Amino acid sequence: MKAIDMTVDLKGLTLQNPIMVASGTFGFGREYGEYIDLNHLGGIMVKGLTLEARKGNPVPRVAETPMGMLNSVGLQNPGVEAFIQEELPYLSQFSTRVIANINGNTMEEYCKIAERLSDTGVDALELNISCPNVKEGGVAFGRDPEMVYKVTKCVREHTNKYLIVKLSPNVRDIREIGQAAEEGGADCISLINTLIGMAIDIEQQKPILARGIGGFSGPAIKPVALRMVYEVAQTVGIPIIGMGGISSAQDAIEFLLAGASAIAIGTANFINPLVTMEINEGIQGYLERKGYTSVRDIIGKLKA
Amino acid sequence: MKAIDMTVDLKGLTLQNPIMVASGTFGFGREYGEYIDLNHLGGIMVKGLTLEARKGNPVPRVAETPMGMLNSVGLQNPGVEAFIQEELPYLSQFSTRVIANINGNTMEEYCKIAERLSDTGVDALELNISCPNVKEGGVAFGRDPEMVYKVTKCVREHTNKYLIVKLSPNVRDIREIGQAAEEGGADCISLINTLIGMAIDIEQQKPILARGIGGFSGPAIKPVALRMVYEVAQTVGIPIIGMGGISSAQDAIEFLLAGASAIAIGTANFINPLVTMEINEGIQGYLERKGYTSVRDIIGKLKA
Amino acid sequence: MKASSVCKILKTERLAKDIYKIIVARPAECHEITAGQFFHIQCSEEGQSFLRRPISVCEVETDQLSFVVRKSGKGTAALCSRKEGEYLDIIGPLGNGFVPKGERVLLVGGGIGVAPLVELCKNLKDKDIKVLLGFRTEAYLVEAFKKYCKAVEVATEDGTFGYKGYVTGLLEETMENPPEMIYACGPEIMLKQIQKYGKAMGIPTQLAMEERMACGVGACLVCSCKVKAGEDWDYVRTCKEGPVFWGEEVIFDEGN
Amino acid sequence: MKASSVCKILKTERLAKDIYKIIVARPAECHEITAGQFFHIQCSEEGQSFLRRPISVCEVETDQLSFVVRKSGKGTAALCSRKEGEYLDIIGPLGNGFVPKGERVLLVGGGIGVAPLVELCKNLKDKDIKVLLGFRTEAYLVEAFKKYCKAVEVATEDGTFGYKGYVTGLLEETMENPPEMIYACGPEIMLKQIQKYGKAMGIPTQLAMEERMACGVGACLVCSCKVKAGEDWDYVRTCKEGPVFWGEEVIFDEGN
Ligand SMILES: Cc1cc2nc3c(=O)[nH]c(=O)nc-3n(C[C@H](O)[C@H](O)[C@H](O)COP(=O)(O)OP(=O)(O)OC[C@H]3O[C@@H](n4cnc5c(N)ncnc54)[C@H](O)[C@@H]3O)c2cc1C
Ligand SMILES: Cc1cc2nc3c(=O)[nH]c(=O)nc-3n(C[C@H](O)[C@H](O)[C@H](O)COP(=O)(O)OP(=O)(O)OC[C@H]3O[C@@H](n4cnc5c(N)ncnc54)[C@H](O)[C@@H]3O)c2cc1C
Ligand SMILES: Cc1cc2nc3c(=O)[nH]c(=O)nc-3n(C[C@H](O)[C@H](O)[C@H](O)COP(=O)(O)O)c2cc1C
Ligand SMILES: Cc1cc2nc3c(=O)[nH]c(=O)nc-3n(C[C@H](O)[C@H](O)[C@H](O)COP(=O)(O)O)c2cc1C
Ligand code: FES
Ligand code: FES
Repeated sequence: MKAIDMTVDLKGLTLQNPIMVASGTFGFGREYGEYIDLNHLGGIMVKGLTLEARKGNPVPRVAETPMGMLNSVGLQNPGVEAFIQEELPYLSQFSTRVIANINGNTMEEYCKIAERLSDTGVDALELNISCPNVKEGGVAFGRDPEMVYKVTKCVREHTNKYLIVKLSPNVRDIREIGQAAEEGGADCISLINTLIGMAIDIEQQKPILARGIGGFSGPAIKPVALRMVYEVAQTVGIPIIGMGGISSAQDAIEFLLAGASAIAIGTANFINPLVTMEINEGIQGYLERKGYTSVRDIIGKLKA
Repeated sequence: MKAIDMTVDLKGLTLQNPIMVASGTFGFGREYGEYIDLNHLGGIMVKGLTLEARKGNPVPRVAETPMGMLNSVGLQNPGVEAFIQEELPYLSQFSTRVIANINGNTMEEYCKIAERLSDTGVDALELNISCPNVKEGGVAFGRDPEMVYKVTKCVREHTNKYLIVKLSPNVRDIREIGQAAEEGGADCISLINTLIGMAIDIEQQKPILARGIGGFSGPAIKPVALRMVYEVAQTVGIPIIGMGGISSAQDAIEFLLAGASAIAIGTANFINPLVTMEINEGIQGYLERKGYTSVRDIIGKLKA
Repeated sequence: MKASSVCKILKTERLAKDIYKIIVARPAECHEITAGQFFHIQCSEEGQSFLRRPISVCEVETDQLSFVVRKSGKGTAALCSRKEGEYLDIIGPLGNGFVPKGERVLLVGGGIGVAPLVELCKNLKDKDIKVLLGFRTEAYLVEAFKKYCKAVEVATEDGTFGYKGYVTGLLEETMENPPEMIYACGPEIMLKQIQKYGKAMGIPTQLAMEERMACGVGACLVCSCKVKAGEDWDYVRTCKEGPVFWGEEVIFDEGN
Repeated sequence: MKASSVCKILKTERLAKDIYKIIVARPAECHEITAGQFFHIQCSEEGQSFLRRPISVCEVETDQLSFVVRKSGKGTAALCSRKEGEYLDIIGPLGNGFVPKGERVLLVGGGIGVAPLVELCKNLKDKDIKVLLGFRTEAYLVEAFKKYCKAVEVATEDGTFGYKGYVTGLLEETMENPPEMIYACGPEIMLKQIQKYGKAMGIPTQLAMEERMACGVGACLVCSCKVKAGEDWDYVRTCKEGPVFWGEEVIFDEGN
């Protein structure tokens, strides 16, 4: 039996397989590196970086919801400089793509971080224009097509790295946001970031999260994510990395069929640290059973 | 022990208790009338009505998702006239509020239905400006504040019935939509209607729903619904009916604390036809245990 | 008032690959149950599968009911793994069952669609009945039919058991001595053929239809079945107006 | 490489109202386990509770581990209802446990916080130890401590058992003969008092902290504990840098 060809081509970035891990759910790789061989991942999207170190939000930062969770980490991270010095060398050892997830409060901050990362070994930048947990700003960027266009364009002009723009689902029409990113010069679109949710402790009569609201992820959001990936795939010409609630090979295959060239796994890592490896095997099993020789054969192949 | 006072006042409409059933999940009451005494409900929001009868969408119309479901009924209904002749007399027997959920393809259609219902025994109109399953239109109404304002105002001018405007969650900022409805003359806001989702059959490599996408409901969406109810409650001065994934007394209490004066139960009826009665009892138990004498004491009482 | 019933699982039994029989204590409130009706079953504890699943009653006794279930996804897998002594939350009986008619009757079942015909066969055991059962390879419930009917014929697609081919291949010989009434349950492709056959022969036919359900009681309108309505067509509820329909009513869409 | 372990439940036992002991076969891959470390446990089959729940190891033996769990919500309720013979999916041991120090040691546990101190008590049994345990009304695990330590004192808030009042009320008498090291686990209010007491007495203290977790392994940053960092403060991970912290590091927020 011939081995399945799992490589995917994101038009400017090739991945040895389409299985990535989502930003903020995998730290800088060290922790899950004790559970899985990072050499077997298609790519690692690191914890969201900002120009300066950030302490993040007060606790509680997490709440469980039916088949999902809310988080309010608030971009706790050591800052881009510390990432480059202390984390990147570790990550660069592995034969996997390293994607820096970048976050700013202003257009200038985005551009500065992008510039700073341009001469480093990161394989790509992922512009997070949608983190719902940062109070000072950020949200506005991701919800307005005009702003998405502008920030993408600005970052595009400050770096020659492969540029992924990560979309917020908390918008009126995800297609117009995807289009704006494409027009702004994105090489690739990743989606979805978290929805925004809330949970209340009825005994204490206050929100569970210290910040009241938080980013909503996990299997519960999969139907929304899949729909949005499908809609954007129908709209843009650049490749798509799909994510949102993926926790099994079946989920991953749904996203590939809907038009994602690669997928990222987030919350599911928390439940099962080996889930990425199991999904990789599961996709291969499916392809074999269906008689395909390459994972590329199913990307976007959804019948009407 | 004193009985708990469960009446709520929606400023122009009083309910004997805050437990309603959501439009489209309870038909015209007949079916669940075999399982529960409809006299014990605060109100019944009937299946969405259109000017003319509608056959609805092709099957499959339903898909299961993690703790949720997608539907693509497509507003199958007998038309407003048949509702008035054949269903309203049945519903009017019960000591519960009857709310007509109205849907149009154009502003004129909304107004015509509202006008037609004005001299009937319905207690209120619920303007559904957000059904995601109607192809010809409707979606645009619910996503744009300007349109929400216009359609609300137009309907307001054509009826003196208590007017509820039901919001779509598929928007950029639910607060501005709520505000637009209030400015347009709504007496009350209900939310949320379904999110939009998709599910794929990976064996057949096609969407499970015949129409591809559908309305996403059930416990999975509760965090989004609760957050939106909270946001709108912070923004508008009119009462709110909260819904989206409520399936237990705990869920219902979360919505009341977040600022909903009443709540509606949808998908949960499908799992447990007696759920409304159990939630009513559960809320009373909570209030007793906490030493309240009226359900009104907890409405909007969330601490920061 | 109706309610859901929580009933004890008295026995579970594997009948064939992926086919399980589940016998539960008959809830006192289920007075009349007609062959062809179904129960809406909470397959698992909260969470694993969310909606209830419609499952036809297979056999009804004074104090027990049986279901025969094919593992085909999450819900049925959870249901098939339920154990004796556990409790099952069921709503029903729901929908309309088969209507007795005629003296010479033919029952045609395909795959898991044979299940609801067992009870029907039992009810009709004093009539002149013939039963045709089709399976992919492994046959099941055949003995259950043989208890009530001598003329049971089996087809398997790969010839493992009985006639080799589709169950509809067994229809031809029935032509010689046509029945007055046909009851059928099985995959859509089989039902289409039975409909055609009944029409061609002028024999009244009842078909047990399947459609994805949510509420199961007629409230949500997701389970539409396309039926004739004068010159026009209409969608009716499989859970309420069905699942058993008259063959001449049902409109099968082309594409499927 | 590490992995999650699926281990057989050997025994479950109710210790008090809402308090259950679960003994599982010790996974071969769990070589070293320190008192104060925790396991991240999948409490139920898919769906009922979604995230894993952190549970301290209560006692470690060559071939088995025990957890003592208080039913306080969905997850722990599911965990407490698991039965002998079933399998439990656990990840661990995780985090940093208690660090042995000094000859005269004091262990202070409040409520379910007594659980991780049992293994610590066992490890320190040759030292001069004193154990103070506080409960609301019903006491549990007291005998387990008595196996390894003669000086076990119990407080209950309502006086049902032992001293009437908070466990911290028992600290006073210890003042006369102060320990060289204090270990504590329990509700935040108790830990705050112990921190204060240790500081006042100049006794090194270790506190086992609790915080809501998602990954349990240090990747998601939701489980922050506020600690001193020079002049400033910082958030560190309860699951990775904790759950056991030195008393002088931890900053308790006022509001809570
Ligand atoms: C009236 C009626 C009677 C039935 N009687 C029986 C019976 O006696 N024995 C038996 O084994 N099966 C019976 N079925 C089919 C059974 O309901 C489905 O196999 C089952 O719902 C599949 O659920 P799943 O979770 O295993 O599959 P999944 O594919 O995981 O289910 C996902 C969703 O699709 C729906 N679905 C998938 N396939 C079907 C189908 N064929 N029919 C209806 N809904 C489907 C499910 O209800 C669920 O909502 C009957 C169906 C109907 C409508
Ligand atoms: C390091 C550590 C060790 C622990 N050891 C034990 C032990 O040995 N025995 C024991 O009974 N309990 C222990 N706990 C507490 C236990 O984890 C919680 O009681 C449990 O997570 C509550 O889950 P639930 O579903 O029952 O409650 P719910 O309130 O329904 O849980 C909802 C969410 O909140 C989180 N949560 C709620 N309360 C707590 C809490 N006190 N601590 C952490 N997360 C919480 C849950 O993990 C879950 O994500 C420990 C906690 C930590 C952090
Ligand atoms: C704890 C946590 C932290 C996250 N932090 C980030 C982040 O820093 N940057 C970012 O772009 N997305 C972040 N996300 C969003 C995820 O990358 C992902 O888009 C989202 O969780 C949906 O995928 P999932 O359902 O598989 O988790 C975070 C998600 C979680 C759960
Ligand atoms: C099968 C189905 C049909 C629905 N039809 C309508 C409708 O006709 N009009 C409407 O305003 N909302 C309709 N809804 C939306 C519900 O009224 C409700 O807003 C939504 O389902 C969220 O609540 P839930 O999660 O409790 O079901 C429908 C929902 C379902 C599941
Ligand atoms: S399943 Fe709801 S109407 Fe049939
Ligand atoms: S729980 Fe994820 S870092 Fe601690």
